[in-house]
Amino acid sequence: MHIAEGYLPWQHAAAWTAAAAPFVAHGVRSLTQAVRADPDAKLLVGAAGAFCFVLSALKIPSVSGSCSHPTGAGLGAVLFRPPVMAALGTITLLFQALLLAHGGLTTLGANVFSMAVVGPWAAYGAYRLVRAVTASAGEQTSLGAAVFCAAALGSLATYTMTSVQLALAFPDPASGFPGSFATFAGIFSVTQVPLAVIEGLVTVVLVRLLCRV
Amino acid sequence: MLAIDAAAYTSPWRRVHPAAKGLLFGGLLVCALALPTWPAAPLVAAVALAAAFGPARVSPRAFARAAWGPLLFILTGSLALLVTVGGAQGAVALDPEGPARAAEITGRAAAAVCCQLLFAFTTPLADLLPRLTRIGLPSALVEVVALIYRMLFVTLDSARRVQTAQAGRLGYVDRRAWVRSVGSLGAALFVRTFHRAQRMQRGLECRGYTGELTVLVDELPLRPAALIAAALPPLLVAAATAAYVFIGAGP
Amino acid sequence: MTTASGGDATAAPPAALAGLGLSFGYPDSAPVFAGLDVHIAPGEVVGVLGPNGGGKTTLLRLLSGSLTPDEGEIRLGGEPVRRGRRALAELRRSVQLVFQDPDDQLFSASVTQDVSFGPLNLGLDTAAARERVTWALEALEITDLAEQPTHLLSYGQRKRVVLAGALAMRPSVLVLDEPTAGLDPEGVESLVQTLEGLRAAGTTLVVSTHDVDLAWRWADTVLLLDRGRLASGQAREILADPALLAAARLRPPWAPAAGRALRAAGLLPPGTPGPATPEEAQRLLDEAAG
Amino acid sequence: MTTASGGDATAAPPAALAGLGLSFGYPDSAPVFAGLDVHIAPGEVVGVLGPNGGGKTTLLRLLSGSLTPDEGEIRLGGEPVRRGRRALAELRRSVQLVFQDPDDQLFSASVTQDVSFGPLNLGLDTAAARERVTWALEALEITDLAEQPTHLLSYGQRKRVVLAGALAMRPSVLVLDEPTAGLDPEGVESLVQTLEGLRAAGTTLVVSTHDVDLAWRWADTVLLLDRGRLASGQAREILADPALLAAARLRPPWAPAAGRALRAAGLLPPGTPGPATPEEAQRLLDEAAG
Repeated sequence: MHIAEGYLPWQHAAAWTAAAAPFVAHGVRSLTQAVRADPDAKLLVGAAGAFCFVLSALKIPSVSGSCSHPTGAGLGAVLFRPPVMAALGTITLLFQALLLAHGGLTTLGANVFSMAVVGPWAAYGAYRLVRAVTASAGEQTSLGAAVFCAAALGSLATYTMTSVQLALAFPDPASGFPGSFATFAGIFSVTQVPLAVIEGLVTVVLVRLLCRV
Repeated sequence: MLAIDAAAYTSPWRRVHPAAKGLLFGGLLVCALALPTWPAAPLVAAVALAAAFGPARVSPRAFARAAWGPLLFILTGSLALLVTVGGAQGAVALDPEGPARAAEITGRAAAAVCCQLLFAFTTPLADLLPRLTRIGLPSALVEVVALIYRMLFVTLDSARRVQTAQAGRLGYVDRRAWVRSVGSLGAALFVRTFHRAQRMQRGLECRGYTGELTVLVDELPLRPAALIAAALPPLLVAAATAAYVFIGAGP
Repeated sequence: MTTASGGDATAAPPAALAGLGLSFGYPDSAPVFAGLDVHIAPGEVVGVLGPNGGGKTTLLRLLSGSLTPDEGEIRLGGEPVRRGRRALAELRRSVQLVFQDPDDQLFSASVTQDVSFGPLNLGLDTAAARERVTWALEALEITDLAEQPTHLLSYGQRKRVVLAGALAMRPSVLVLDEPTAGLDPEGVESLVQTLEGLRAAGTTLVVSTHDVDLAWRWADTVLLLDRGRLASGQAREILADPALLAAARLRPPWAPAAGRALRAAGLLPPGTPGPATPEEAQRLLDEAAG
Repeated sequence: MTTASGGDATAAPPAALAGLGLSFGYPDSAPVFAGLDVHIAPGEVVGVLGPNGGGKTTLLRLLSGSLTPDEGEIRLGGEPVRRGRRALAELRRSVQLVFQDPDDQLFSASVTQDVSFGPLNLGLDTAAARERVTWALEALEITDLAEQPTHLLSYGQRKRVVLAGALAMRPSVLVLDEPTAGLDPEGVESLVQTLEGLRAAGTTLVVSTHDVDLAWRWADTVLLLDRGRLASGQAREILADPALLAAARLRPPWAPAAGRALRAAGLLPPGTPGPATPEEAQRLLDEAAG
């Protein structure tokens, strides 16, 4: 769920850009350090970035027969860790804005904050937590549960954060932020909640297959 | 392979320096965002569309297809602006101010999307990305971004072929099959993309790769005339808006 | 003239698969076909030949339901395929498309898992799906690969696994895009023999190829394609016509020239078909010399 | 016997490129070669033939410095290539390897940028590198593609861009892995002509292929490889020896059989080389008939 170009007032767009900047800067720094330390890593990072973009361009079934795209936040966080995802996610979002018109350039900061920062961190947190809790349940079960929670929660956290951003920009005239948040979250939950479940299931299939390679 | 991208390479504005296009698009975007939505947004949209369909010769069909996604988001989001929650009238009620607010935000965002598409449809990323070092981005980052740009097409191509193969074996026949197919597609792409990177590494080593992906960037003249021409439309929009507001606030 | 023989094919037995008046174009580019007719008789091997970009792959994808024609219709066993999900699913099941690059079709970790993908999508239960897998692996003579991870297989083995995956759908028509590309001569020979076995068991084969010599000795009928149909008919007639081949930007096969030379040398009676392979030609010459 | 001709090649002019006593194996698998000798004379077209898995690609990678032999040495222009970065870099520059799949070597979305990569790594300045790019694109006849993005090019065009990238290094030897795979007959012909132009300008070509008919009409010498060298020598001698070819699990080419048949028919004087293409054979027959 990308916030379109021009949808946020410019003050909000600037504020979210500032909020995302330290995460992205940290991610870019660790990425460039890794690449400088090992030049061979450059192509692998390229592969990871291309994979993230294509993953987020895949169609997954949504309610009412329409199709939507996975965020990839959960998978990316588990495979590449959240700091790297902040950088790769930003690059992916930039390409989405320029190649697919998904999300805008002035709203890039806001979208990065929800999709490349909050989503991956929430997913990573859920992954570690579930892994710790289910450590005794056997590797297959533990990994499956953790990956499902990571992907589903990563997707939900992204959508919740986007609703927060919209609610802050357009508070309800009567009840302010809470009312507006409820409205935005309510409208988007129709598609986003089933989507989060499906993304969780898809990611479990994906990670199970990767583990067997 | 991607409609906007393919159109950008055949744009008559391709040989215009990205900085000039950036100035035009950025200037219009600032007008749309910073000036009063009425009348700035319609003016910006009109100028952007005129530029796109006029001198930049963007196909209206391709433009409409690309604009559909963001417009859908804008319209869905604006539904939320029509209602108010927890006010005097009860839990959920229509906001009497809502339509005006929704119209304002929809207009502003639609104008901004036109600017974004104007830029995207006229500026190929192969011309833009290598120049990002000139605005101070580290060259290692720019090289990685350019690599991602190249590799995403190769990966996208495999994704499409794998998907066609899966569909041939009824992999998208119902939702259960769909989940299994997308999951295995993602896993296959992951493995394949990294193998591809390893082979590409070998290929580059044959050509003397030592860690730097230095390439020759085509010279594009940045003519002052082009910059002035690019700055003119945003300035005119700003002036017209100012005149309108001034006259409206007058006697 | 053979170019009109498409019309005859509709007459007697209903075509296993046919396309009538197919028109198709990719978005933002010139149409690939306009009003193309294709008739594929049951149990035939049909060679589809033509230059790159001439529409071979597009035609194979239209016939197998992986693309939908802009105009015209596909007929499966004489019945038109209606628009809609169920009819499309039936077409896709009955007409299995096998791509050139096996990596585009192997997306599971193990051979058994990959081959079972289609049968499971048909709604078969585990036991029935397993039976299909066993049968398909046997038909492709790769039962020993069943437990192998797909990424450790050789190129030729992967091609066979992909074929097994298609065969496990029990299609009536197998559509193969350049099945012999990248295989060495031994691999080509053994694949052709396996496919002949499938044909003997009743599967119709539609095969695109650049190899005119292979088409000469294997295909029953041939379709020459270069942005529209150039000619179709008996393989040995079409491929012996240098003008037609030149129009399709193809080189002639060696076999007819060798046959002519052998007949000129009196080593073959006039009217006999020439040798299909260089080995056969050499043997004839050796016999005459010895 | 031709199998011993490797020894002669060392005699007169120093080989453009040679491998002496090459042994190589991938980790955890049987060795691919043990003590293989290869001699490539300057200005030749060398065809490398053999079954899949026979070590063609491995040999090409060893010769071009993309793999290091476990034992034995590579000689470039008669001089042994020492171990170490600088010597290896010199080998890699002089012997350019072009892979079968162009997408494995195109890392840039812009043709000009991609081709300029090698020259810039040689330390050339911008002007000199630009000159190299222009020259390489001209040599491959793709000057019109300079401004195209690589992802919108056809397969054949991408193959040419990769070749231009290799040529821009001004190598003395071009090593091509299956350069004609996936091309249609017209594409093969035009690529062979372009490569002939490079050879005429002094570049030695080492080409792996499955196409024995192409090797017959194009290669000067041939190396038969099946986990070790089976034979090497003049293409027209090796490829006319059915026993040798069978040992390398290859089929014979058509041309020698057709030549024999034409000589038997009295349409070619004895001792003349046969026709290289089916078109030529047909022309001879037409002349005799007309």
